[in-house]
Amino acid sequence: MATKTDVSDAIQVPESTNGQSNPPFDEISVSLSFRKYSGERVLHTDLGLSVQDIRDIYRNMLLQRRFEERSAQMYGKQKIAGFLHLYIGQEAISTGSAYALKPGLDTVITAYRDHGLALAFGMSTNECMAELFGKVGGCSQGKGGSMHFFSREKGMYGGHGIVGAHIPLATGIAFAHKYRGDGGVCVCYLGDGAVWQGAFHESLNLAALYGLPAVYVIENNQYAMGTSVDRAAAEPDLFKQGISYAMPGALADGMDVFSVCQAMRDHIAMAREGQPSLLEIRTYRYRGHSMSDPGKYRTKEELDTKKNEDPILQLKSYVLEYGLMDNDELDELDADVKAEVIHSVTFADNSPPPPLEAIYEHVYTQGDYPFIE
Amino acid sequence: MATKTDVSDAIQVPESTNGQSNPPFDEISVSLSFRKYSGERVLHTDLGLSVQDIRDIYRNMLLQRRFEERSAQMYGKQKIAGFLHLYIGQEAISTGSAYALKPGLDTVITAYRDHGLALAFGMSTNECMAELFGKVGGCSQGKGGSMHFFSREKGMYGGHGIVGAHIPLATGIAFAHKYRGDGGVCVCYLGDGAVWQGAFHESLNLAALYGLPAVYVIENNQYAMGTSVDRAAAEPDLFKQGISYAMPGALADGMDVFSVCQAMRDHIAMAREGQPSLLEIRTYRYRGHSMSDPGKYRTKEELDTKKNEDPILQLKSYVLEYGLMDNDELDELDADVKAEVIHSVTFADNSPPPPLEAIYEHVYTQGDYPFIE
Amino acid sequence: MAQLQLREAIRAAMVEEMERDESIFLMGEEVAEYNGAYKVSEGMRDRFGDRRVIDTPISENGFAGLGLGASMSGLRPIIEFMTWNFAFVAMDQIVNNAAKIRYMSGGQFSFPIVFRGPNGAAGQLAATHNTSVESLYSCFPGLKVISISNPDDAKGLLKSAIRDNDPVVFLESEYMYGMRGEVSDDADYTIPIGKARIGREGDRVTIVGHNKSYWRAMEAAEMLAADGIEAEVVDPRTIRPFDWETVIRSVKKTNRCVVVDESNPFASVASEVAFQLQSRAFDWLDAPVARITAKDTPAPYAKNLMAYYLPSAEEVYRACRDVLYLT
Amino acid sequence: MAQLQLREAIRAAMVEEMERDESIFLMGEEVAEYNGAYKVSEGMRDRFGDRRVIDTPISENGFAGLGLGASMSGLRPIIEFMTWNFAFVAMDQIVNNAAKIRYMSGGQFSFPIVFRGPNGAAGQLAATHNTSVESLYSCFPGLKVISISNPDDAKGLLKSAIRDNDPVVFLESEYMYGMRGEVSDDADYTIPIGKARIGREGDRVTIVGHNKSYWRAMEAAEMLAADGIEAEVVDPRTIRPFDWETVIRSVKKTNRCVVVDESNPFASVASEVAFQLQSRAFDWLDAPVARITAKDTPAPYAKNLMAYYLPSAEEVYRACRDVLYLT
Ligand SMILES: Cc1ncc(C[n+]2csc(CCOP(=O)(O)OP(=O)(O)O)c2C)c(N)n1
Ligand SMILES: Cc1ncc(C[n+]2csc(CCOP(=O)(O)OP(=O)(O)O)c2C)c(N)n1
Ligand SMILES: [Mg+2]
Ligand SMILES: [Mg+2]
Repeated sequence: MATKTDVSDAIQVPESTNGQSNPPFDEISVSLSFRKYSGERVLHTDLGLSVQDIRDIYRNMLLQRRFEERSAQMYGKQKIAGFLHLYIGQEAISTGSAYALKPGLDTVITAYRDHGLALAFGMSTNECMAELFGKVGGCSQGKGGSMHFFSREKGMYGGHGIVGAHIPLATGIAFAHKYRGDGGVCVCYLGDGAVWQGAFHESLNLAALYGLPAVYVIENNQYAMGTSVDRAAAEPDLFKQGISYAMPGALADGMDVFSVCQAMRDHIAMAREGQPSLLEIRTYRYRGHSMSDPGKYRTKEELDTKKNEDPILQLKSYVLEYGLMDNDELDELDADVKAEVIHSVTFADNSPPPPLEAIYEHVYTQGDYPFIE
Repeated sequence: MATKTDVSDAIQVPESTNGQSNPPFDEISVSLSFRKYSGERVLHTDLGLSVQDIRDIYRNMLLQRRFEERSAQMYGKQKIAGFLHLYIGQEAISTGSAYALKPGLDTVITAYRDHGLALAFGMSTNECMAELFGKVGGCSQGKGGSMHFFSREKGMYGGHGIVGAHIPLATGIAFAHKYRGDGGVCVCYLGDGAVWQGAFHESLNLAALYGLPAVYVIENNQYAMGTSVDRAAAEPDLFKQGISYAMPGALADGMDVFSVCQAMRDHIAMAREGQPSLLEIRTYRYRGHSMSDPGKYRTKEELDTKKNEDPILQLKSYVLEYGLMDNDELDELDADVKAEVIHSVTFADNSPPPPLEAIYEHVYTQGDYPFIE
Repeated sequence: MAQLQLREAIRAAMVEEMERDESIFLMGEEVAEYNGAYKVSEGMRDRFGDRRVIDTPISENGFAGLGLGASMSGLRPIIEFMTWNFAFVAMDQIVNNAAKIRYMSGGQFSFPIVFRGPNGAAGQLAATHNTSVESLYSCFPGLKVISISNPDDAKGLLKSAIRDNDPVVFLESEYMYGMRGEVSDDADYTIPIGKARIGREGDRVTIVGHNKSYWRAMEAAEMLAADGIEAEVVDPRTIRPFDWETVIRSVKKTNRCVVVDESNPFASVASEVAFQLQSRAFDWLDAPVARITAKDTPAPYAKNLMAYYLPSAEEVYRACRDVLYLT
Repeated sequence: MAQLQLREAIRAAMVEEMERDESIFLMGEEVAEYNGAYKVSEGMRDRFGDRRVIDTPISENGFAGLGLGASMSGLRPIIEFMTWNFAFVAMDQIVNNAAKIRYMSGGQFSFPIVFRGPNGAAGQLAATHNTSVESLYSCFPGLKVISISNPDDAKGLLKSAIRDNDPVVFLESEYMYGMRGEVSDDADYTIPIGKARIGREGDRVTIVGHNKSYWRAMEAAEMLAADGIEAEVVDPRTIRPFDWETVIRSVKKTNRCVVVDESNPFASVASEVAFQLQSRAFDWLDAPVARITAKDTPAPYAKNLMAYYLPSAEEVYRACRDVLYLT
């Protein structure tokens, strides 16, 4: 398959300024190869997924979608405040990953666009919705909000609001897996915009140098706020970033859950052997960056084209094509998801706000804060 | 010529975990080529250098050497305090560069190991020695010391003590050249250790994105304090770092002034056309990192081998071989350099220390500091 | 005079100065095509083009340093941080390079640069997005720090900051971008850096507050007025250099002082005001200098906690009554 | 008790704790093969191996964050900064991640980590290599900040810091690494975080000083003693949480206070001490709290300027006489 970088895109350099006939230099040639995972090449049976697995996968992706649609509505009703960054369009990545990791052992960490990952990794709609509502029943007890979903129990090391700042944390979580020898892997999700933070560069070098069980996943949804990848990246093929750290790089299709799952499995397997890697997954976010962004930086055509690749619709077609579920089953599942989401809204509504004294809780492990002064 | 990275060092990745016979991915192949500048391939005439130029080059390299030997002695006498990082062994880089840049137009900036560059770019031994002595006659009026030689007049934007922190400055100086359209180029020298600061990554991307007239020169002297390159860099071929920014990368021989000069000319020419680049120059520092470092992290054999490649001795052999100077001329030049350095010590000794009121000078451009309160 | 939003006043200052001086450019995340995350730079790219209004990747350390390098070369960059919370990754560039290179070079290189963006609380955004940075930068000699509370000051002080030859940290506020006010439209309207403004005259207690805290001070003064107590409200406007003279003069009249400061309390601007007052007006103080700051915790997300976290007019009012021994 | 250099006391604390608890590791630039830039970790790599004593590239932001991630996972990292000047590039990790994630996660993740290294002036190294950072970190709730002045405190407090479940900023001093003193060799010798130490008792004036400044305070107290004036010297040892009780008790006895602080003055620890004293001991203060700090400039290189830059015992002595109205 021909790709932009298929054969050779050696950077052009001008002729030497030297007047000699023989150039005053030798050439050092380097050939590299990267994998490009295509969903079209993978069936669910290739991945060892049962029909029940596919149902669960479909349900989970739909759950993320409906949860976020509902939270957007609740934002409109001012039940939710602050920033609300929706993951809609990217669900194949969170769910596809969940089917590649070992629950209870492996760990994940991401940026602020974290609802999808949280729901894919087993956090409940209740605790997530309550967190958005800023209630004690929230996963972070109402202290974190949309950008800061955490669950120690599920190995979800958080959503993080400072772009790039969680990448070193991921490196340290992977370090801890290795130090303990527990066999676990840490997957670090980051946006295409986060690549341009120095923290990315420092972390990848450290991970490669120490042979840490980490997978760095760039969720390339084409934009960082209003900035498209080619306006931020001198080299828009982000999977090539690994070269600087002698780290394998690969590309997967984020609109196809099988592509994601296959690529993640390979990369997690590498990580488990002590080889960290970089995986670029190309995806798209259908909504604005946050609730206040009208998304004027892209054309309607672009959006429409991408909507045709909707990972949920794609999986639905697959499911129907291979007869894994029929329309009735799909409708039932839809209703079930809807009910769960509505229930989470009720739960969040009924959960009390934190008491004012809670403001001093969780600052320190030490219990007597504010310290007696 | 065979080099370590000659043909292909594609990173090894394990077999896919997928059970299919056909792999679930395509291969994206990328071939890259880098120049490796060898001094052996270049004669001074190829570079258009006259015999007088060669004398000047030789003298300048020797001047750096003797200046630093003397300053080490003065450090022992406690005329100089703080850190003193000697450039001894790296002189071909500073001098070779000086013959590639346009004086009065192009600009340079470096880290704290800055004496060599200062002397190569026309700063006087007097102002440099006086700075080391902390006297008003110093290039920075005694405020900066060894790590902070500056000369606006010579386009020397300073020695800088925080590792990596001057790389963004270089990017901005290059930005200013472009913004003004003055045709100038900024050369940023940095150590092999500075590559692992996030500032490096951010700067190179910005320079490539904006097409800035910058050359980033890694003076790879094999060590960052006691840490050898392979203990700090997951990918020790530092010239490959450019790939992440679609930036040409090349390698030059820092023990050979002609190799440096040729490579710098090519890269500066690129920069002048708006193509920034990365040039790794392999060199060696003969002394410890600073005066307090006994350098135990390397063997005597290694040091001896490298001393055989001494850039000054190499040039001396060349000069004799091609009959550009005879031994008498070389001796004379030696004496002349020695006299200049001794004179600078006298100058520095006689220059007064700054008056105490000077402590409040240069904090702000505003004259009345400490502001009347 | 024109009625402008605070964001428009900031924009007007930038536009007027950029028209005047070709060496000024604006750089930051989303400042150009997107017209600014908070629409401060709306229309500026259309007006000045890509050469002078420049979008960046999310590389604060890189582009803060780029700005500094450009300013060393004699350009006059305006660097926008989307918010000051994101400048911690660029802190080294600001406190080491901006603040110290002029000194280390014996005065050879200057840094005519403005770093600007919103500072402090911005709503239910949780802990990393609500930091107040004024004390952190003000302790570095070499920097100037301005924090504005209204459109007119914003314009006059930003113009001064842009014209100044030293690096200026310019602190705005998301909350206040939409605030309207009368703004001078004199193209040479500048407000001197380092001069406080008396927002309201009074003789019983001095309230010092900058940025949003100024408005808490004014509200408290209203409440006190209802009790028949006239408070004097001082907006320092510049934090470094601080206009001690004006504050001390006021306290020598009122003999009491309450400082409102949205920062966490320890080693804050409020601490420094207390130090200076007890040092220079010791015999005039009839009560200790009091301070109302954010609670000494990270900023929480939940609505009720966040409201409790920030200084309120009610707290300021009570502190004023306390120092008047009216409780 | 053993006679140890300060560097040895720090090493002893690390070694003993690492023997006790396998989850502790040491990471930083040159800590392993090179045995430490200042030889603090000498021999530790030989003792614990590469797994637990780990050299890093010059990537402070990266490895500070790596340490934080490891501590979130339950390990107990000790992260050495070669000096605190180099931690500005890692400031975001410390003030956003270390200080705030526990809060934002509703207490789910803790950060049992120590960031340590020398702070403040270290000789003729010029402006970027002489910064005092205590006030910068102390204003962040979520962090604890310790600054030590002698080998015994270094050992006892570092052991407490390593055992503490919250992130600790631990400030040492290049100048003092060679200082010798008696150090407890009890393997469980810890000094509680947040407790000041009275270095010398007296009743005429209280001098507060931490780290090197403590020694300037003690020298000044000697000079005052020669005048027949007994000064009380308090070493706070912990900056956050600060032991206000001890300082206030002392000042209620002496009625006067001079703070010695090597930082630049604005919004420094000295400012905070003044705020607290005038707030909590207003009626006991017979004179304003005075402070002797570094000059309000970047640190210069020249020997004479650098000597002038730093607080001197002579200045402290004169300030004490001033607050005693003996001038
Ligand atoms: C250091 C930092 N700079 C700027 C921001 C403001 N900001 C928040 S999200 C964002 C865009 C990030 O884009 P990307 O990494 O592609 O993630 P996406 O939103 O596409 O998921 C920006 C600039 C921030 N939070 N942190
Ligand atoms: C950010 C930062 N971290 C650490 C240091 C301490 N330090 C000074 S020089 C140095 C080694 C730098 O090595 P390299 O970049 O290879 O330059 P070289 O000394 O070889 O010229 C280190 C770690 C520093 N000055 N700044
Ligand atoms: Mg994106
Ligand atoms: Mg080196």
